[in-house]
Order: sequence, then C-alpha cells, then structure tokens
Amino acid sequence: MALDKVQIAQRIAKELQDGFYVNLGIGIPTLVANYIPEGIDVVLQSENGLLGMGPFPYEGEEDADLINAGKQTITTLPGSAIFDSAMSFGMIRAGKVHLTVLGAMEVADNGDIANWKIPKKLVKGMGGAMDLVASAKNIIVAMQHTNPKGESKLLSNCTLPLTGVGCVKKVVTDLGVFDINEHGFYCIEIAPGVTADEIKAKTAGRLVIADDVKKMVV
Amino acid sequence: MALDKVQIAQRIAKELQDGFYVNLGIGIPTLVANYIPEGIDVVLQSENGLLGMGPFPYEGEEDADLINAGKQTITTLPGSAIFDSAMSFGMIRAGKVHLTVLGAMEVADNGDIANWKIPKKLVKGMGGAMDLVASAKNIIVAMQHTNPKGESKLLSNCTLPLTGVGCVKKVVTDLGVFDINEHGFYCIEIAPGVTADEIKAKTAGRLVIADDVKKMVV
Amino acid sequence: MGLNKVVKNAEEAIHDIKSGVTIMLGGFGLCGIPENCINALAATDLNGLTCISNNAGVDNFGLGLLLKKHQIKKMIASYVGENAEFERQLLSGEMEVELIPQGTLATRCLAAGYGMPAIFTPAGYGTECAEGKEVREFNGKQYLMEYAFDADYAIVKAWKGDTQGNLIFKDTARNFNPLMAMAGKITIAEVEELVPVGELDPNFIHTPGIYVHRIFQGTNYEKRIEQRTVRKRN
Amino acid sequence: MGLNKVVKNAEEAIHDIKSGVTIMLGGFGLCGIPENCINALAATDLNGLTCISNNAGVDNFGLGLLLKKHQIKKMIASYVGENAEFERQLLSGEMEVELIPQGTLATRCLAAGYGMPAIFTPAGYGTECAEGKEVREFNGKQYLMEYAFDADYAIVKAWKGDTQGNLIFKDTARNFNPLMAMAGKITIAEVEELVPVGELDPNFIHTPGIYVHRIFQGTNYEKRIEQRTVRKRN
Repeated sequence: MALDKVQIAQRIAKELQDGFYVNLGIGIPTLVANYIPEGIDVVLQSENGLLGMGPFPYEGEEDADLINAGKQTITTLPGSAIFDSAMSFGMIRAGKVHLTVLGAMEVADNGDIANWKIPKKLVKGMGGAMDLVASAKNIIVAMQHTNPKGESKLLSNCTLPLTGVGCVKKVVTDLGVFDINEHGFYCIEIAPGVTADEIKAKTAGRLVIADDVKKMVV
Repeated sequence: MALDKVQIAQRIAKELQDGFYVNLGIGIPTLVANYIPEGIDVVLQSENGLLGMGPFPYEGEEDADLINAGKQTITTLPGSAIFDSAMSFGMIRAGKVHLTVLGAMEVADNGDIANWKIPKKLVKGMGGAMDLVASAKNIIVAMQHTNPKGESKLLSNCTLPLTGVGCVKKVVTDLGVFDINEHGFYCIEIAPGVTADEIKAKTAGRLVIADDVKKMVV
Repeated sequence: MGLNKVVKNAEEAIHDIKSGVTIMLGGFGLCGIPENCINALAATDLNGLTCISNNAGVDNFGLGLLLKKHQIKKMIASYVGENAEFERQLLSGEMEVELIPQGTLATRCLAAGYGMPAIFTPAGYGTECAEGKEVREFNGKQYLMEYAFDADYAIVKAWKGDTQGNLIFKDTARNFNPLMAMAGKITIAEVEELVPVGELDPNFIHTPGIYVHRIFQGTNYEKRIEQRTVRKRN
Repeated sequence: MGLNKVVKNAEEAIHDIKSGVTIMLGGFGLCGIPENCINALAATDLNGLTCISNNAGVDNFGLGLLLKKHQIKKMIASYVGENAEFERQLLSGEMEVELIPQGTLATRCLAAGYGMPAIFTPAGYGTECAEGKEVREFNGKQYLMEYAFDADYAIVKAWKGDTQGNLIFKDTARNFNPLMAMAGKITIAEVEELVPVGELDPNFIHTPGIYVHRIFQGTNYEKRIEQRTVRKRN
C-alpha cells in the first residue's frame, strides 16, 4: 500500500539530525514537525523571519503579529529569534539552514524542480521557494509520485517552468525514497506493498533500483 | 589674523542645518560639536555604530563599552540608536548622513582628498575615511591652509596617495572658506586680517576669489 | 525642530504623494501592513502607482483596496494569491505584475538602504526569472545580479516609534518593514504607540531614526488574520 | 542535545583551531574584543594565522598578544596604529598587512553571513585600494567589487547569550561582532553572561543562534579603555 501524507512526513522526519535548523514548506512538509524523533532537537525556521517556530496557538491565543510563512498563526518556543526578511534569506543563502523540505509539481532526474507556475493558469508567485531551492545545502522534496491524471512527477526534464536547477537531493513519495545522484532517481526504499515494477512503471525519469533497496519501515 | 582651530570649527558649525545627521572626524571636526548654533538640532553619527552621540562622560562614569570612532569614551543622548558596523556604513553609503566634516593633508582643486597615508612613513590605515569620502553627499574639509613647512595644502593635484576622488565640496582653512566648483577653489570668505594676496600666495591649486567675497564674521 | 518627525495622521503623512510614483509597503500577507496609510491612499484619487510589497493584500483589505480602485499600475511582489480582483486585472492586462523571489525582494531593499547598487543571489538562476539578467559565477555557483530598489516612498508599520523616528517591531510583523524603512527616499512610519525620545533602549532599536522622515501613531488597527490556525486545549 | 552550544571555557572553544587558519575577531579598538579567546590563543603554539579584525590591539593587550608571539602571518584590518610591535614586524617584513576601508571590512562580513559572494562599494575607488579590483559603474558612480570573506573561525564577544547561541550586544561593543558572528564557518561566542534559553526576548536578539556554534561565559574581563576622555562636573 502506498504511503499516505502522514507516512511521507514520518519518513522524512527520520532524516532530521540532532541540532538541525530546518525549513518546512507548506503542505506535507509542515506535517514533518509532528514527527520529530525522540531525542532529536531541531529548530524550525520560517522564512518570514523566525527561528524557533512552535505549535499553533491555543484557541483564543492567536496573535496577528505572529505567523509563519504560510500565514498561519503560530507560537514561538524558548530560544526563538525574530529577524527581518533580509537576514532570514541571508541565513538561507549562507547555507546555515541544514535542511529544506518542500513540495513539488515535478522533479527531474538531475535535481531540477518545478513547483511554482502552471502556464495558462493563474500565477500566484514563487514566494520564497526559488531562494530556498537555490541556496539550501540539502533539499528533500515531499510529493505524490504521480499527478491526479496518473502521470509521473519524476521526469527526465521538467515540463513546467523551473523553480531551481539541479538542487533536489532526495525525493520521498507515496511509493518510495529516491536519492538523486549520477543514476538519476536512485531508489533506496520502497513503500510497503509497492513493487519495484510499479515504481518503474510510474517513473518517467532515469531510475535505478538500488541493489540493496530496503522495504520502508512505517 | 588667521583663524585658530576653534574659529575654523565655529565657521563650519554655521553650515549645520536643523535636522542634519552629521559625521565629525577626529581633530578640528570634533570641535564643531561644541558650536552648534542656537535653535538647530543635529544628530551626530559615530561610524563605529552610534547615532545620537553625546558629550564625554563625567569623571567616573566612563563605560568601556561606549566609545566613539576615535576610541574616546562618550555618552548617548535621548533618541540615540546603536547598530553594527555594516548598518553604520550602510547609512553612510546610502547618503543618509547629510554632512561629513573631516581633516586632510591635501585637497586638490577638483575635490580629490588625501588624508590617510604618507609614503615611507608608517601607515596606520584608512579606517572609515575612504567610505566616508566616497559616500557622503556633502563633505567639508577642515584644515590648515599650509603644512608646517609653509607649503600649500590646496593643490592642483594631490601628491600623497588619495583617500577619495572628486568628493570634497568645501574647504575651511585658517585663511578662508572655499567652495570647490568649476573654478577650482572658489574663495567665498576671507578670514579677518587676511588678504586676498596672501591667499593667492599660499594656494597652489586653481583659485578664484569670488567677486562678492565676504570678510568672515568670527 | 528638525528632528521631530511627527505628523498628525496618515493623511498628512501621504499628503505629497503624487500619481505615478513608486511606493514600497511593508508587511507579509496582512501581517504588519501599514493599515492607516493604505486606507488613506485608497481615499485619494492617486493612480498609476507602482507598488513594491511582498503580497497584494486581499480583496477588501490591505493593498486590495488600492487594486479595487485601479490605483496600481504595476505590482512588484513575490506572491499574489488570495485576491480575485488582482487576478482579474492581471488577466485583463489592466495591471502589470513583476514576480520576484522573496529573498531577492528583501535583499534589493537592503541594498537600497545600505547604498549597494546591486547584489548577487542564486535565487532564480536557470528559471524564467533570470531572463535578461546578468549571470555571474562565484566559486563554481551561478548567481543573478539584482539591482537595489529605487522607491520614492516607503511606508512601514512598526510596533513602537519615538518622535525622532526610531522604530521597533513586534514578532513576525517585522518582516519587510525595517528593510523598506531603509530603502525609501521618503520613509513614512505608522506606529501602534508613539513614545517620547529616550523611551526606547538604544541597544534595541530595529530602525534608526535617520532612515525615517515622518511618523505618526495610527488608529483602529484591524490586524486581520489570514489563516487563523489553532489547536485545542487538552 | 544538539542545540546546546555551551562549552566550558575559551580553551575548549578554540581546541580545534589549527595553525595557518583564518580567524575573524570582533571588536573596535579594544571595545568589545573577545578577551578570553585571545588570551587562550596567545597561550597556544598556534602560528601562521590570518587575522581579520578592524584593529590589531595594543602592545600588551588584545591582538597585540598574538603579534608579540609572532602567531599572526597576515593581518587584514582598517586601522592598525597604537602598536609599536606591529609597526616593527610590518617594516621588517615578518608580517603581512592588508589595509581595507572600514565599511568594506564590515560589508564583506555581512556578505559572508548573508550568502552574497560579492558586494559593491564606492570606498577606495580611484585610490591605491582599487588596484587589481574590478570597477563597475552604476548610475554614473564608480564602485569596486569586493568579495565576501571566507573565514574558518569567527570569534566574537557578546554581552549576553543563551545556551542555543542567541546573542545580544551592549552599546558600541556591538560594532563588528554580530557581523563576524554571521561570517565564520565556525563561530565562537564568549559572553559576559550566559543565560538559559527563553530568557532573551526573541524580538531583540542581535545574532540568532543559528550562526553560533560554541558559546561560553567569559571571566575576568578587563575591558581596557584606549582613550579615557571625560568632562568635569560643573
């Protein structure tokens, strides 16, 4: 059985290391915060200008002046720091954020990513996505393996306008975990109940199933 | 009688306008702070990271953490702000400081200034001088008209290594006040007891005595 | 005297703004936007404005109010969802929009405030955002050269400010506000609380008054929340 | 755990520094210098260091201690007066010095901390400082392109800091400290007072802990004053 969104987030949470500063995008990436492993301390960065993002506020305690990059009301944790948007993207560009997790419409087998614009549809804008993908040392994409039409989102070349080039290091989908390296999509884990053949059938880009591919522990 | 240092500072103080942010260099420029005209509010910037510099502290109230760019102990005034060196030079480069007053070894009739280095003598460094002269909207030089050997410091071309090019707008010396414009040194005021001939004799650069040149009021 | 930057209200603060100028406006979404000045601008007949702001408000609040009255000729922003009227004007060609990466937007403000004519950022390299831009390699990585903004006015919202224009911001309502405050030829700050000089600790000023030309205490802040998200108490 | 950046003292903080590396050190004159770490460095046999600091201390204090022991191979600074031993080593060719404008020094730190590979400044254009540097015109004005610093370590002194490395600075002891804190591959902060997380107001952090790798509470701060200047009471 393919993974659901929560399971994708849970799998990505295993990539967190003690002491990491992490930026989580909107959607599945946001869920990662709920599954930080026991014994691991991480700090969440919100690119509108906050390190040390805490959980959503209790009802009645929302503060209009305290939101995350998704414009949701949030809280701060002890040790948090507030800064302006230039410093926020400054620390991102300088590689101080260890890990960025974000969603995508398409990923290419060379690490290109497209997640901001669909031609002929309304463009809302790239927000901070182009800065994040161009700068982060380590980028994991969380997404469904195929689009609603059943077409692969793991491609040889992105068909949509790019957000960044050659930047994605790892993709976690409902079907498996894929490093992006000289092999293209290098499958290192397969979701429970999913077969290598299914992954092959649903992956349009270059794909190699690792010899020592593991069944994902959920 | 030529002006003394205090009189040079007093004359420069008349250039201050209400609401000006001003950076005063070491030496005669520092004295300008003592002669701010009645009814005029100015804010002194110290390029090590302070707006709103106040007078020296009372004996026993010195604070090692509160110094000016000359490394002297100082105080802050109500309304002061502290910032890092990048913001300090940022506001200087952005032209937010209305007036910079500094000393010089030589000034050329095109506005070039030399005030940081004498070849074959020990070089201490330019500190913030190159940033200030390259960026300030309005630069007044306060200096003696001649060097200890009696040679003019107002030249056609600086002989010493430059601090900045074409940047000085006005020079106030012990002998007079000189705008720097298409005429070169354009003498608009002559110190009491000084003659136009003396100024001509002691000025090596292009010099024009203004038709409406005034006797300086001291 | 000259250092007292206080004006009476938003109307006085914006009195000399002319049609066709470029205005930066602080805020991220609806968080930390200069509500009073936006309302005052919406009450004028100004038009042909170029607005630089991370977002474009919502249909009936924030910059959405200026959009509705067709006062904005061009919008420079990083994200402009949440606004149906915006969409309509964009598709109909009534308004021009330039979308730029959020970090580029922030850093072009910083560059203006720090007197740096251009900066380099990797954001947008290899994408359509790079079209027409100079690309330069440093240490094996490709960067775009982006220019400092050149805005006639910056309008920001602060938490507290003093009469000399020193500002402090609260929580993530800081966002672009201190950057834009530095970047305007004329900077207008509206504050929730205007205090006498000397009341703010000089060590904790976010925007030194040298960058601020006009300041006033705003009124009736609505502080609308775009995405109210809460958790239940156990 | 991973976010606890606390080390015991200066010796532990600098334990892995090797000869020949590049170290930035905060401070302006003797104001806000990391006294504990400088003393600890002077007690080692490290040499061949490249030091980036606005000044070079005085003969028997601050970086002067490292100079005296010939630990510094190259000094990058804006002003190096007040130091006879420095002068001697410079004239004898034992040490190399690169003098750069103070604003350039500050902005090259900022560039490193903000991931900007180069910046433009007019400072030094047309002077010998411009030799070998790329000149570029923007809006009719000439600028030099200057590169971000690339320092192995940054050592800074803060007023207070928490165990996650968040820092605040006091008065003009701030100077280059927050800039260098952002610019080091490894950043060491010594603080006058180390406090638990949660004690510093998030709105008034000067250096967010993400930039700081090691922190300790220093001891026996001398805080020498270079130019004690006072006025008499009336």
